Amino acid sequence: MNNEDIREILDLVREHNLLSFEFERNGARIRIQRSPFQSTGGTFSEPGERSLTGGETPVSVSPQSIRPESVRVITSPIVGTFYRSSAPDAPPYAEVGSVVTKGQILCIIEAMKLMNEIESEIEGTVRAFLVENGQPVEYGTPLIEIDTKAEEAS
Amino acid sequence: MNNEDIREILDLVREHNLLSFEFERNGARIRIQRSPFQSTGGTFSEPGERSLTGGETPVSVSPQSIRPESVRVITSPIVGTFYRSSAPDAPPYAEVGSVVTKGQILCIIEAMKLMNEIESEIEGTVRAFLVENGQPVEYGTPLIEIDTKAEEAS
Amino acid sequence: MATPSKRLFKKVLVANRGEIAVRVIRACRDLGLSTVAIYSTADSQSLHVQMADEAVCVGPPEGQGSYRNIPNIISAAEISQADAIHPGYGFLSENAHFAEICNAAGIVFIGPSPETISLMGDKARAKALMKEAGVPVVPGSIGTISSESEGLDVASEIGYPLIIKASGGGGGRGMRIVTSPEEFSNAFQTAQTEALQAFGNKEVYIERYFINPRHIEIQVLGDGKGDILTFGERDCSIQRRHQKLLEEAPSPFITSALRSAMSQAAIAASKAAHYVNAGTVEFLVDPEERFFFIEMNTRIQVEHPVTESIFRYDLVRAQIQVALGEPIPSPPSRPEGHAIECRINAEDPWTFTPSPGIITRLILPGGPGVRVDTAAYQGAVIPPYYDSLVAKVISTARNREECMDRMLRALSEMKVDGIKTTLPFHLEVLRDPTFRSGRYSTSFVEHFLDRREQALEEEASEPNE
Amino acid sequence: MATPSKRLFKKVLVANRGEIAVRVIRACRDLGLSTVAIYSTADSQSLHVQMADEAVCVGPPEGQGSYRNIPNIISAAEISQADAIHPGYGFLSENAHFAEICNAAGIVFIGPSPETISLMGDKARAKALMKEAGVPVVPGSIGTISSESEGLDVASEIGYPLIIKASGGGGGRGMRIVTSPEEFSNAFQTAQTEALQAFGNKEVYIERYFINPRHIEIQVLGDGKGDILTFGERDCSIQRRHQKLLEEAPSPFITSALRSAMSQAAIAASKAAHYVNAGTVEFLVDPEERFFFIEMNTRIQVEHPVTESIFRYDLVRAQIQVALGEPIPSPPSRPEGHAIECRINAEDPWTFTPSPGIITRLILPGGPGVRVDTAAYQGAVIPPYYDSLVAKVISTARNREECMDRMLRALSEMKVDGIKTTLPFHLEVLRDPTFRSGRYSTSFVEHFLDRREQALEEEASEPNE
Repeated sequence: MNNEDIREILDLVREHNLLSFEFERNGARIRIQRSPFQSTGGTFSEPGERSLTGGETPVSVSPQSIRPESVRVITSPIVGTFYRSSAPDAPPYAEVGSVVTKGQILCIIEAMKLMNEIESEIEGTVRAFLVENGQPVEYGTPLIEIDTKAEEAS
Repeated sequence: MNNEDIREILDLVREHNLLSFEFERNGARIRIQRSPFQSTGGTFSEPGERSLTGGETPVSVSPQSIRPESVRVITSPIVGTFYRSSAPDAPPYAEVGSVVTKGQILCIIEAMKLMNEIESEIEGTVRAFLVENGQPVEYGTPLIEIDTKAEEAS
Repeated sequence: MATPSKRLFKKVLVANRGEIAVRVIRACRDLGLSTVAIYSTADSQSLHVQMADEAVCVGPPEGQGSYRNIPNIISAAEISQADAIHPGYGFLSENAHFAEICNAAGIVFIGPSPETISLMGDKARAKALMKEAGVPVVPGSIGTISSESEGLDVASEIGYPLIIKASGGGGGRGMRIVTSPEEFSNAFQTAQTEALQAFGNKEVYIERYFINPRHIEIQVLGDGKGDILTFGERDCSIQRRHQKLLEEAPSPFITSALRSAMSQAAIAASKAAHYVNAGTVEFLVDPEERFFFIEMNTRIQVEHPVTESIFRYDLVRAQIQVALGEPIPSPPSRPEGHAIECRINAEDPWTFTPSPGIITRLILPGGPGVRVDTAAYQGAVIPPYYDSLVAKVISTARNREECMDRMLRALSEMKVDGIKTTLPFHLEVLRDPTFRSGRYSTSFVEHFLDRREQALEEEASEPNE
Repeated sequence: MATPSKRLFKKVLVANRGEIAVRVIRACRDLGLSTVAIYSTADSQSLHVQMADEAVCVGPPEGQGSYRNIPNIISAAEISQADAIHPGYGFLSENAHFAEICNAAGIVFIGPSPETISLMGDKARAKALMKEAGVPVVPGSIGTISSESEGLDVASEIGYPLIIKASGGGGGRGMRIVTSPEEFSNAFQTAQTEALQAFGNKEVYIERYFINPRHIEIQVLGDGKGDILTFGERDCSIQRRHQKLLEEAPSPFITSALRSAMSQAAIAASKAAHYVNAGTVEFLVDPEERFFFIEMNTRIQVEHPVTESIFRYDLVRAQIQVALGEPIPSPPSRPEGHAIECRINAEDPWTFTPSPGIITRLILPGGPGVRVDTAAYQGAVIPPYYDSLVAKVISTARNREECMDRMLRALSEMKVDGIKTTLPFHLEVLRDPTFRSGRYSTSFVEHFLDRREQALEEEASEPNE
C-alpha cells in the first residue's frame, strides 16, 4: 500500500460519506461505517453554521486542490489571528518559493495579545499560503503548504 | 483484496443503504447494519408494535414460505374474527385440498355481530389456512392460500 | 400508576392517526389506560402505531376505507377488547352516527352525546338554539332560504356585504360573498349549485359578512355533572382559506370584560346543548368588539395546547376522565403568561402545495417553554393521503413579546429535511410588524402574502447597482 | 426581538458543549443575543455547533486541550468579537482563574466574581465563612488536620462515624469513612496519600459522617443589586457514587418550615459570599430534619430545569440578564406542581459503563408536561471523551404521583438505538415502591441495585417448574 492507495481510499471515504473505515489485507478484514446522511460533504453546513475560518473542518488536507504526496500542510496549533510578519512594516517571514528549514519561523498567530511564533517542523519550499494576513484562524486551520521534494530539487 | 474490491464493496454498501458493514474472510465473519431510513418496509418493527394478528404487516405475501407463483393468497377485506364454518357444530366451508370455484364461500369473518362471507375470487385448490378458527384478523391479514395450478392438475 | 380497580373502561382505541393519536395515547398512558392504535396500510410505520400497546390495520390508505371506516373501526375495538374510543379531531370525531354505534356496541365514546354532535352539526339548528339561549349569533336568515326573492328580502334586512352559505357544508365550499343587491341573483344560484355538488344538499342560508373580523374561540369542558368549565379564548385569526396556521392565547385583542362576556355566552351555549366533555364555541368578533356565535366544535381542537399551556391543564386527560365519570381538577381561575402554536405543515411555504415524502433529517426544538406535539421522526413518511400537519410547536412565556421571540428561536432551531415545510412562512409571520403589533384580522395572511409578493417584485425590478 | 440599542454585551461565547451549550444558546436567542460555539475536533458535527451563529474549533478531542484550554477559548472570543462568555457547568465553570482572565480581557464572565468562585472552591474557607454567617455546617475540624493525634482529638469531639476528606478535592476521591477510633490511624494516612496523588495537596479535614442523609440543595440567584432570590429546594438524593441520576422538586421529605429555614440559611450563605448570579447551596439533611451546609456551587446546575418547571422561571435567561445589568423578573412566591428530571446517560443501565457511539435512531418524548434538553439527534455521535449525558427528560405535573407517571410514560416512549442508555434503570427506579413512597436517602441507589441483583439471583436459582 502506498500513498497513492491511501489517497484513493480517502477519496472513496469522502465520496461515500463514511464515518469510519477499517481494512486489513491478510485475513481480509474490512469494516465500514457510513453516515446516515447520504449527501457528499457538508450535510450539516447550515446557515447557522458559519465557521470563522470559512467553514473548513480542521483536517490537514486542503479541499481546494489535490496535493502531490511530497507536500505537507502546517495547521494552526492555537486559535488567534494569523500574521505573516512580526509587524505591519516588517517583511514577511516567508514567501511562496522560500526555502525553509526545520525550526524556522513561518508566521505568527496572535492570541490574547501574545505573538506566538509558528515554526516549521520540516524542511522544504513554501508552496502556498492558505490564509490571508490578518485573518482569524481556529485550531487545525491549514495555514501553509510546504513541498519537501521541491526543496531537495532546488 | 485490492482497491477494486473495496470500491465494489463500497458501492454495495451504498446501494443497500448500510450504516455499517464488517467482513472477514477466514472464519467467515460478516456483520451488517442497515440504515433505518428510506428502505423498503419494516425496519421499524419494535417490541411496542404488537399487531393483533401476530405482527404481520398487511401484505399478501406470507413470510413463512416461498410460494409457487401459481399460489394466490386471499386476504381479509375487513377487520373481525375468522371462522371456518357457519356455526360451531357446522362443517368447515373448505379444507386443505378442497377444490374451490369462483364465488364459493371460503370462510366467515364476524364483525359487529354480522357474519361476512368471504368468497373465493378464483378457482383452485386450498393449499393452506394461515389463520386459526376463531382468531381475530385485521385488514389485509393473509387468510387462505389457493393453488390455481394444482386445481388444473387434479 | 393510577389504576383504580373498578373503572368504566380500561383500554382505549384511538380512532385517529398522526400527532393527535400520539397525544391521546400519551394521555391514556398518564392515566394508566392501555391503548389500541388503528392504521391504514400507508401508516404501518407511523409513530402512533409504534407507541400504542396494540395496533390493528383497518383499511387501505384512503381515509374513507380506513380512518373513516366505521364497521372496521368498531370491529377493531371488539377484537382488541377496547371498551372506549377516542376520536381525536377530523375523521369521525364529529360524526353523530359513529358515536351512536359506539354506544350501541357498548363502547364508551369519549366526547359529547350523539344528540349534541348531531345538533351542532346542523348549523341552522345550532344557530336557532343559540339565539334562543340568548347567545348573539351572526345576523342572518332564520333557517334556510328556499327562493331568490325570499333571499333578497332577508338580505335587505341584514344589509350588505353578506355571505351565502351551504346548510350542510363547511370549509369554504358553497360560500359566496355578495356586496350589493345586483350581485345577489347570480351568487345565490351558484351557491346552491355548489352546495348540491359538494354536500348533496342545495339548501343555503344567508349571514352578515364581516370585514376584518377576528376568529376567537372559547374552550369549554362539560364535566358530565351539569357544570361547564371555561378556559378563556384562543385567537385563531391567522388563517389561509379557513385553514388555521397559527393560534395564540390569550388574544392580544380581547379585553377582560369581553373575555368574561364571551365566556358567559359560551357557557350559555354549552348548557343549551346539554354539553358534556371538551368543546369549542367559535365566535367572530368585529372591530367594535361585538361578538357573534358561528359554530360549536364538538371535539378536541388542533390548537388545544395553547390553552393547556397557559392554564397548565391537560384537556385530553380531562376528556378521558369525564368519560370515565371521574372528577376532573378545577382549572386555575386565571391563566398565566402567553402561548403560541405554529402548525408546521408539509407544504410549500408560499404556495401551500402539499409536500409529502420521507423525513430524511429531523431536529426538533426543545428547552424551557417549548412543547412539540408530533408523530414525525427521522425516517418517517408523510403520506399524501391525509392532512399535511408535521408538528405543532407551542411556545409559552411570561408575555406575548417573549413568547414570539421564543417561538422564533424554536422554529429557527428546527430542521426538517426531505420535505418542504411551512417553517419559512411561520418565521416571516413571527417577524411581521403587523403580527407583532397584535392588530390583525382573519385577512392577515392574504394581505401578508400580497405584501410579500409585492416586495419581491420590487426587489426583482430594481436595477443592479 | 428584544435588542436594546445599548447593551453591555451583544455576542456570547458558550464555553461548553452538549445539552448545556444548546441550553445557553437558546437563552441567548430568546434575549436577541448572538452566539459563538466552541468545539473540539471530535465535536465538529455536534448540535451546539450547528445551532450557534458562529463556531470556532479550539482544540483536539481531550477536554484539557479544548474545552479547558483557556488561551484558545479567550482567543476564540477575541477573534469572533464575543463580549461575554457563559461557562455552562463543568469544564471552566468554577475556575476562578478563567473568570479573572475574562475580566482582564474585557469579556463579561456570566457568573459570580472570581473572588466568590475562589472562596467557594476552597471547602475549608467556605465552611469557616458559613459558620461565621450562622449557617449550620457539618460538624468537623476547623481547617485542616496536620497530624494523626490532632485528628484523634477532633474525632472524639465530633463523634463517630466520621469522614476524612481532601481539602482540595471533590467527587469522592481522597475520602475515607471511619466508624471507630481503632480505624482512624490507617484511614488518615490513606486519605492523605490519595489526596496528594489526586490533587497534589495532602491536606485533609474531618467531618461527621451521616447515615442515610438526604442531599438537598437550594437554588439562589443574586440579582447583582444586593438581593438574593431563592427558588426552593431540589432533592438530589438519587445518586450513584456521588453522580446524580434523578432529581426532583419539591423534595417529598421537606416540610414548608424546613424549606423556609433552609432558604434563609442559603440567603445568609450567599450574602456572606457577596453572591451574584445563579448558584446552589448544597445541604445534607439528616433523618431528624437537621440540615448542614456542604458546599456552594458557583454555576448553573445540570438539574436546574426542575426548578424552572415548578417556578416557570428561566434561570439561564436570568443569569444572562444579571450579567447584562438588566432587571430580572421576580419569581412567583410559591412554586406550582411537581417536577422530576431523569439524566439519560450513554451508559450500561446496570454496570454504568460508558457506551459511546452513534445514535442510529432517536425518538424523543413530548406532549404536555414533558421537556427535553438534549444535544442528541439521529445520526449524532456520543464521543468517548466527555460526560455521557445524552438527554435530560423533565416531567411536570400537578403532584408527585402524576409527575412520576408522566415520566414513566415519557421514558417508555423514548427510543435511543446504537448506544446503551440508562433508560431501563430510570424506568425501574420510577416503579420502585421505596422511590414512589418518597422515603429515600442518598443510599437509595446502592440498596436498589442490591435488591435488584438479589431478586435476579433468586430468579435464576429457582428450579424450573
